[in-house]
Amino acid sequence: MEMERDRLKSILESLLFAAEGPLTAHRIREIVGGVEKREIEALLGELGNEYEVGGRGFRIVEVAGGYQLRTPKENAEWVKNLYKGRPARMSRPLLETLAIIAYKQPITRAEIEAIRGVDVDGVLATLLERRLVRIVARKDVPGRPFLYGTTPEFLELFNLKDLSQLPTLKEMEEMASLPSQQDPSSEQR
Amino acid sequence: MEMERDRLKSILESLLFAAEGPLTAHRIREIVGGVEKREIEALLGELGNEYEVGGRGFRIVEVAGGYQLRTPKENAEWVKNLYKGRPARMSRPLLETLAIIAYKQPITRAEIEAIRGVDVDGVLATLLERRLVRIVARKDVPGRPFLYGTTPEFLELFNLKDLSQLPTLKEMEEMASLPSQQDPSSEQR
Amino acid sequence: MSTSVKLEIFEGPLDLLLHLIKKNEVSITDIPIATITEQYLATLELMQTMNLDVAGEFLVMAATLIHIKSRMLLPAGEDEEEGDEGEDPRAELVRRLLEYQRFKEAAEELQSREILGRDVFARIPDSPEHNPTVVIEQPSLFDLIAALRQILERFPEERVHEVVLERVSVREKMNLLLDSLHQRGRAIFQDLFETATSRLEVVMTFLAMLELVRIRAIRISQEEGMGPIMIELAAPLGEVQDRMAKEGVGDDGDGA
Repeated sequence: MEMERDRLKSILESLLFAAEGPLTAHRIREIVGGVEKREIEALLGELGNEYEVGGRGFRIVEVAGGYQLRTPKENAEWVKNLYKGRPARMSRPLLETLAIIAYKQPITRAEIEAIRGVDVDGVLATLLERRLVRIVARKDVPGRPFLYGTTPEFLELFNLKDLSQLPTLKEMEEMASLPSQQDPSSEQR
Repeated sequence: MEMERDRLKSILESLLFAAEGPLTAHRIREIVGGVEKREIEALLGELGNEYEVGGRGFRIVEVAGGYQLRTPKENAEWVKNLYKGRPARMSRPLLETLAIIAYKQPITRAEIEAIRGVDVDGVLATLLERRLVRIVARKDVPGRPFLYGTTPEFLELFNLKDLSQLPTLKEMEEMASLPSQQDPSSEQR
Repeated sequence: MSTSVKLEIFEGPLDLLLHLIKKNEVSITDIPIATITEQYLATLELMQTMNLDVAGEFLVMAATLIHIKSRMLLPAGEDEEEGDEGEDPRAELVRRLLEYQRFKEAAEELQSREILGRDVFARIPDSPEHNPTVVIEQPSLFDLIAALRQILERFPEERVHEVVLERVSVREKMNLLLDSLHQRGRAIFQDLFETATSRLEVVMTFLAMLELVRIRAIRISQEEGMGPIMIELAAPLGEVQDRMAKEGVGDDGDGA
């Protein structure tokens, strides 16, 4: 199938844009079909040139044996700012620890570790730093370890009015026992 | 600092390209500094127009309260091939449930089920897992059931700027003309 | 449960009714109830002969249709129900059908939009501080629940070689919990874990509790405000034990 050059360029742009990593000319050829590798390389060269001459916000770079869209160096200063002050991100260990503290507060670090089966030093520090948990008291046992509990910021993050709004065990069971494969109608078709 | 329009456009392109989700004009303004929101919106409009007229491989869409680069629909056929093996299928139960939640939020599971006439356990779990709906609160009735609402991801998925962009529901105009004739004999064939 | 099995094309009784109404080219607001009921029942029968499990909601609707039909046959005025003399017996059904239809149409509208990942694609950027662990932006309550589930999922590793022991123990725990609740009346969730001496035991107690909730032997509730999670028997102990025996849970299988 013969395709117009401009049409092909548009498709190449879309592919480079949406790809998760560098795309080889070979892979592009597989996708568009019926176009010579040499032609693809020529078009990518043209595109890259247009970006550069036009002072656009992307460049085509050859990397790891493939082609990739990237932002030009002269815009780096601004692009960097994108990653500043992003909303709080939560890793799984963080969430799990938070869940344990939320449901079992007040709780000591040793008790959290007994449940999680791994040490939670770093995670706990992060949670404290983000003000999602706090030290609420000391436990009256030898060593008098700290007891941890959640903060108002925790409620805010999860959009809870108060702790009583946490799902009850029953609701938890209802929701957690709903793997999507149990519903034959939801995924197929 | 006064910046050249073309330079600014290049930076806008880079920002949209590198962003992890839709960018609000407000956020862009924070990043570039010293530029009016109105100006940013105008430039984004120009850029979007250039892409469209030039038949480029991206479009600027207004979605979930911000701006985002996306590939145009006419290139979908090719771009799809980049992601072999993970189609984002939306089944009818999923879509119906989502529609009900979108229009009637906040809404409880029982209320959704009353409308659909079938239980929505599995479907709701899938929607929660896909982060298309979320628990927004509890309803102040006995049992304090969860109230569900849509997420920004929902808006992104369906290319909606905000909830007000949902197509208006067909009015229940027929309700006005409910059958009132008490002539059961019209029933007998 | 098999109630989620649906006749492929019909999402539920309302969907089936809309289909029949369309097929017969009649108006939703003036359903020829006899005809539609007949066809509805015929469809259910077909489903059954095809060995499809007819979900409960289909049967409930069948009963509703038959009820409406019988009311339509009554001469006007003899219908005593609810005292709503002037109301068409079909009115409530019509209201439900219209409402369902609206959302069916809305779903189709959604379906026809430019869907991300189907019609249009955005970039999946590799952020500078690329993090290999699963990262969730703006976690929701559901994430919290999922996290807790993951904790529970990790525990079973211990039971690989202790399957029998564990089963016995959970049963044992269920009975212990019931006894304890019988004595105390109500208990605070955390207190029920007080006597646990190992991680395994905590999990067992937790599993036992979930199982008891599942068979509706116990009830879990929360007070207003910052109140603790409270646990209590859902019925008198004897009744609960009968139910457990019937369900085949809680006993050791040898009648002991």
